[in-house]
Amino acid sequence: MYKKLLVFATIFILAGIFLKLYQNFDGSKTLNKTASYYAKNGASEVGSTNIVTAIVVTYRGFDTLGEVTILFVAAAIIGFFLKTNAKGTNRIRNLRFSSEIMITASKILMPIMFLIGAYVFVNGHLSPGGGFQGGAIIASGVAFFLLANPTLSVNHKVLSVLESTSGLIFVLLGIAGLIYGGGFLDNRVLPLGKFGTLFSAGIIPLVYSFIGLKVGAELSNIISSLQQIQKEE
Amino acid sequence: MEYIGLITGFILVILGIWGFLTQKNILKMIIGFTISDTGINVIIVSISYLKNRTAPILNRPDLLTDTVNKITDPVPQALVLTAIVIGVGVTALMLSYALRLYQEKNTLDINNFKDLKW
Amino acid sequence: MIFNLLAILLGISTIVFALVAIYTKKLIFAILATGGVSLFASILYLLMAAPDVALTEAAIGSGLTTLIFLFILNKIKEEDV
Amino acid sequence: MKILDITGAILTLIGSIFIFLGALGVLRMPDVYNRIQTGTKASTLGTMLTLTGIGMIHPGWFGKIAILIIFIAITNPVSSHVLARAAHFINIPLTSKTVVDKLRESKIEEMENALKLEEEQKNDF
Repeated sequence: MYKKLLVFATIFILAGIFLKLYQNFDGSKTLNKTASYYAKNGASEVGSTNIVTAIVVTYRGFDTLGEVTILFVAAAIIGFFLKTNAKGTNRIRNLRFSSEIMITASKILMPIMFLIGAYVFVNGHLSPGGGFQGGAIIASGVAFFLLANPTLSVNHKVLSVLESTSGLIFVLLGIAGLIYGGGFLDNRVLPLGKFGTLFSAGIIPLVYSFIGLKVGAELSNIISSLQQIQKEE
Repeated sequence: MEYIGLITGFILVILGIWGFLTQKNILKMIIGFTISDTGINVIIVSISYLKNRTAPILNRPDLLTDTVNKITDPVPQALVLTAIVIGVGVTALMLSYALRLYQEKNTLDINNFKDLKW
Repeated sequence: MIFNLLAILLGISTIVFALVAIYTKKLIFAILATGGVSLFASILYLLMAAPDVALTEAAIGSGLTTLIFLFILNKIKEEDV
Repeated sequence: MKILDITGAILTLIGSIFIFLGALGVLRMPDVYNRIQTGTKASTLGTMLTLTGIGMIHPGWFGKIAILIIFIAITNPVSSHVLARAAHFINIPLTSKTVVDKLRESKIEEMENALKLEEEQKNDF
């Protein structure tokens, strides 16, 4: 009873705060100073068609580095917590065989899904999408293949090598920006190129591809740790 | 449009917090957390919306001149992009803790975990 | 006008799915309803001129999160809860 | 140009009629398996026709629409097949008008074969 009263009080205070916020909100009419700077100079300084990509990779590149690190730490802790007992005390569960149609379709569809993921993160500076979305699509391709073939498992060595190599190249590209450009992750290391084509915007396509590979490897790592525990009784 | 997004986001946040304060099952509490996460993202995106403007992608030549008055605010969208990706990592982490707790005590009821209570 | 109507419909269905997710007894319905909340929210993002966020929410929030929840649910027996 | 527009509109209309019939079938059919079957067959053809019609109205999008049609042709039948198979394995009942159930027969046959094999191995010892 006492606990329920406390919960009600919390919800009411929160609702009151939200009501006050809603009454004072009257829809902003113009961009603020930072956003108008990005809108005015994004095309000429960075050369990227998609302004959100310009902010994520170049103007706020340091945030992205921290975010990828958080994802890496989460994947490492999950792998540590769900570690399977390798001593053989756990029996292997008797899994149901998947049907022939499902296996064939997964063999056809997985390369296409990888291709779509690569398309999404290579074209991140031209269209909506980028490294995080492409990495998620690659990880769902891996998950689909593991669902269709429950007896297989992913090689963790390959994933960790891929993940750490792309992370290292990401940091090295940032340091190259520090030396040849104006600061960490400055994209004017390579020439800006013609606006609106694939090979433009300096190093943004390169950086986004490596972010995509890193995120895809981390999410596949999480999924394969979760799939590993399905097998034991 | 921005008012609709704002109201939806506020109600989602309140429902999520109500869910993880009242439910007894740990998985249901994690579901409540996920819902309030979505609600906060909806609020931030609806604040970035400006009337009669297009998305911040300059793929037409007429958008290159006087860009400031033609696109919506790109900064909150970049923030939300980051928040969603971190959200899935946090959710997976909480779920793996929940599975560990279940393997330890064979239950998911929050009332059975009193080890730190005094 | 038509977009405002569509946005109102999407908002109402998002809230209904959230209510189902919190109050249903079976865990599998709650998990699927959470995926539905993310899916409707992603269309709402698309209407509010944020295609980047919409793509991320549809790929990650609606796809991968539901998959991870289902992986965990497979290891938990329903009657123990 | 005009003819292409009209053809696209007619194709879109036929596609939406097929999708409506699929939805009606989901309401009318007696059990899970029949519902899955109507929902898949009608909506696959309906979606393909609608997409082709949109591609005729906007000829610039035709490449993307071709990729979408290939994806629907692969994924839609496979997913419904897996759904129906999973429903059969957790013993969801069939309707009383069912005449033949090949999957159950093959399952029973498999179990009998396994039993026979065990008996023979016992006799060997």
